[in-house]
Amino acid sequence: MASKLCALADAISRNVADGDLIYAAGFTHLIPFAAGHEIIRQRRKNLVLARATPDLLYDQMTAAGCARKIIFSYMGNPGVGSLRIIRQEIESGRLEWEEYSHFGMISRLQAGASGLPFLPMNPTAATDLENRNPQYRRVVDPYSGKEVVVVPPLNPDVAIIHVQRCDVEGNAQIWGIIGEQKEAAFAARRVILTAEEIVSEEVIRSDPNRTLIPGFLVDAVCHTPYCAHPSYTQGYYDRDNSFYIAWDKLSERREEVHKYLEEWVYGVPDRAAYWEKLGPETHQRLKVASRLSLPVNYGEY
Amino acid sequence: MASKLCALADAISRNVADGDLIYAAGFTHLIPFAAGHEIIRQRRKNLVLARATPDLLYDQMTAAGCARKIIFSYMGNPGVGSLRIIRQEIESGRLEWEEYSHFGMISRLQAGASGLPFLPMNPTAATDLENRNPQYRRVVDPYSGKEVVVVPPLNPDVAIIHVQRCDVEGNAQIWGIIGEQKEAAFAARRVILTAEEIVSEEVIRSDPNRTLIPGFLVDAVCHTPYCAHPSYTQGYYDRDNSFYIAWDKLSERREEVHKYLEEWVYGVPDRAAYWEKLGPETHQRLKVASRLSLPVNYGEY
Amino acid sequence: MPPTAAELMTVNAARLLRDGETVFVGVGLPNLACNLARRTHAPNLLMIYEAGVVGARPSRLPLSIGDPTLVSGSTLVCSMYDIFTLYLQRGKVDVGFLGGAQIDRFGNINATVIGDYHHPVVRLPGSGGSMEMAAWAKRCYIITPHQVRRFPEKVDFVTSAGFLQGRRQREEVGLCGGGPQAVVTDLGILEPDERGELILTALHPGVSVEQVRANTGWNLKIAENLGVTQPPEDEELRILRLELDPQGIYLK
Amino acid sequence: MPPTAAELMTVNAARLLRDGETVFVGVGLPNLACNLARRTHAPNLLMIYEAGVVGARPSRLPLSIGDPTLVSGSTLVCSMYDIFTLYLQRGKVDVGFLGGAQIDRFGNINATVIGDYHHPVVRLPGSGGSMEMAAWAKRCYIITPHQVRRFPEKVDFVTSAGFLQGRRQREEVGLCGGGPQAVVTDLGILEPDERGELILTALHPGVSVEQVRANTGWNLKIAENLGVTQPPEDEELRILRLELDPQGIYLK
Repeated sequence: MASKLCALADAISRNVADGDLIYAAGFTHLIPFAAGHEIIRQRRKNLVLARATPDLLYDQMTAAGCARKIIFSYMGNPGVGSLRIIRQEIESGRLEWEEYSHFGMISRLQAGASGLPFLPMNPTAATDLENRNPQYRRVVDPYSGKEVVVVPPLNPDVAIIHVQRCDVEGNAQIWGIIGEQKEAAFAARRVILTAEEIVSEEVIRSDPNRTLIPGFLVDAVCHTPYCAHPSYTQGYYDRDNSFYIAWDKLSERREEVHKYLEEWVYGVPDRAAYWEKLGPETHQRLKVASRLSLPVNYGEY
Repeated sequence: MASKLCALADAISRNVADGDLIYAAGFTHLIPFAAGHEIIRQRRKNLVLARATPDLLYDQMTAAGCARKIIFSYMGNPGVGSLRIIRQEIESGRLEWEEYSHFGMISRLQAGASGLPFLPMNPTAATDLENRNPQYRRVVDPYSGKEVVVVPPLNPDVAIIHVQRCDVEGNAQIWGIIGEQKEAAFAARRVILTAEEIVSEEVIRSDPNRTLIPGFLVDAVCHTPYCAHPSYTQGYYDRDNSFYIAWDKLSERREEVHKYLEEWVYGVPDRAAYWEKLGPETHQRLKVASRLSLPVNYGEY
Repeated sequence: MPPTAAELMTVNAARLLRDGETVFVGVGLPNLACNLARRTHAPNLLMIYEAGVVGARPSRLPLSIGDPTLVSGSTLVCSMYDIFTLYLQRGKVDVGFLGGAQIDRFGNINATVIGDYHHPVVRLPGSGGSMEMAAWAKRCYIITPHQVRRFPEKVDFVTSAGFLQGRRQREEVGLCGGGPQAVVTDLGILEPDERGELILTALHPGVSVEQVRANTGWNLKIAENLGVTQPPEDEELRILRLELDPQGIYLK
Repeated sequence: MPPTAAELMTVNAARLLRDGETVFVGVGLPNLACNLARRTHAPNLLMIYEAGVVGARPSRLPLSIGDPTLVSGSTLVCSMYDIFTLYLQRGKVDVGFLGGAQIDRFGNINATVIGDYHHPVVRLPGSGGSMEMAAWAKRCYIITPHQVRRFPEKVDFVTSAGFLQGRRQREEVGLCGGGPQAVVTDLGILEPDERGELILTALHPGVSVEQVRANTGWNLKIAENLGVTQPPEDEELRILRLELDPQGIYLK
């Protein structure tokens, strides 16, 4: 089995180019903050940032000047409020955007992952968004003569996927909220995996139904513990809700945002240093007690 | 939690009516033979039997006179040869049929499970089947102007799904080959579950990512160990390949088939008696040594 | 201590849920309302989250709709594509809770933009899953404080469909969901009439019709049999205050 | 002991596979060919089964394509819908193996019916996954005994597309798969020429051109640089006979 292990900085420099369409996957869970921070450090420009929920990561990347355009379906700070940076950039006309409902966004990824030219959705009667985004089209159902709404495939240049565990080839297992990680990996041209743990092939093969991403899709495997903070990794550490709340305040003023980026992104070489810098109190606060799945029997055949 | 536990005979008599479209799911794995045998014993007629791979079960149900029509994508005795009964009935014009490729068949189920009026597939250039089955249609992709092939939803009256374990409400976990079980359950109007083991809710909740079918879809839960023989249940017992080979010989002559049905279907009251009758040598031959999955940590939150 | 506005809304929303139903839950008050219903009259309420979690039993108050407490001990976790196809579009969701910056006369909701879409005055978060929930959940409920800016005659942008310009218009699209069935506010309850127009059907105790009309952006009709809601019971308030939101994050 | 016809076909098919490729595997000889390649020149060959199994490492010879030995110890198991969309239609499969009752001059395959579709003389199993494999796997290979009834000028029914009536016709459909690249028989190897017509490009040692032509249903063209296949090596035969099919189920 060929090892694809490399440093996250190398994975980004090899696989992410200026102007690329990036999908850093995850619905609240497993958001690959460390990879986004590395993209900021490497000062990538003119990126198209696609994600159902841009979350703080794309707010930060937009503040750092990486983004030309954003593709999304819910642009909020989940449970807190709005994403102030992206919102200001859109309101001021400095940032392009392309918008869907969650289902439209996820259908685009599923079409991209499936090699299909479009996927249908039933009409919702809410046509304002459809009328303003020419990517939405209509197709006549040949059985009933009624119309369905369709969206085209989304095929990112790069998908970045954080996982709980994978082997060195990139066969990856995820549990907890699995959002759109599998679809993003299959839709993308290149795939960067970050992982809490690199495990032996035998661990993966002990439970093949748990594997969502096959290694042959993967270009780089980066061992990156705590990659997702302030998002979380189910079973590994908790979501740092207080950071999400603090960002709402902090991001009211651009100087504060740039100070944050200086200190926590440009000012640290990598995720290990970032985590170290967060300090023992935060480490303690985000610790999680164990709750294990019961095994299943595959049988020796 | 409301218990839906009942005897398989009751589940069939309440949920399967003459003329129904039945989807007894499973790709080689988990084929619910016990449920099919119960349908034979209750002498249901004019059924439409749908399944990607009819397997021996639909051969037997056809021989017993339950079937009016068959919907399929591969009508063989897997690894052995043809399904002699269904083949003869088709060749003699006594059985209606409707045919797809695997992808077409599975897309019909997926459309049915999704509430969609159709799903697209890329053209394959092999148009002979498409031209002979009017359920296949074409739709113009509004982005490229090229055509895609589409199929309509398949919504069975009853899906019968065999699972390794579920709770009394029908929250069900399956591992090994998962074929089209989830899609069949969501597509169907009524769902009968048969299970090797009925487990506590806590077992299911220890590993929610393993659950494929939510209990609220399910109408009846039948504790039916060895339901799948001569098919198999991963981790519970092996596939009885020698029976599949023997059927090929046996099914050459209708008298032999009727003798088989008399002895092994009409002649036994239920699956427990059938399994008992198979005897200790067969039990021993199909035993499987244990090979457990390694646990994952969900964390206490 | 008398109920706060949030408690009043939560209790009244909880009472709209029936035992055994499947509910598409959002964070905040809908989450509290569902958990309150589960502990009172609807122990078999099945909670579904758009993040892909079914049968959640959160042991703490989730800040976000994707909190890990929703997963641990839940019944089933699936992908977002599955949630939107197999559950929502297939018509397997009985109740959905909606929110937004504006709700209009016909129950249409704006969660997208104030002003022109291409030149926004205020850019809001957008649809998320609400476009589909409003279309396909069998019944939808809206929980929102009653303020005139939140209840314009016509929303700037229809993020999710109520009855459009009237019930018939919604029916023509052939949606499997029945549309908004009630708006629960801190003043009372609005429900659609036979034309799909939201009218005042109940007041909370001590609230006047004039108060409600003053806080509504259109000429609000009053139901002939205008009712008064039952005040929250002690047991409902006890569960909310002591068990579900002891720190008063959402209810104060 | 000299190689049997089945061994000859299996060894020659195995040699067509390259290390690191993804192969859509059927049971029988294709399964043996893939496992032989994995133990010789292609240790990183990734075996995918239409049942939804990726990275299988069968420890016994599976009778069916859905045998439990394919699952235990494999890398990944997914649904059939995923296999056909995410893997096959998305163009992630390098090689597919096909079989059928008839293969014609342009590599079209019939696995459906002899005679009229609606009034079949012989009803065959049908497509299964072969319609899509033939369209979307980058390269396809066919392993079949060389008999005149199996090689008609034109198949009764095109279950899976080769080059239709010629390469251009296939290209017009815009498939992501390149079509049949070789037919490995017990007499030699056929490959498509620039028009997509199958021509004889190699003979197995000791076989004559006349033998092949006598067993082919059309006027078979012979490649200018007609070759002779390398005879199976002792090591290849040893692996097949002692490790992969010790009971000679498929190879005798």
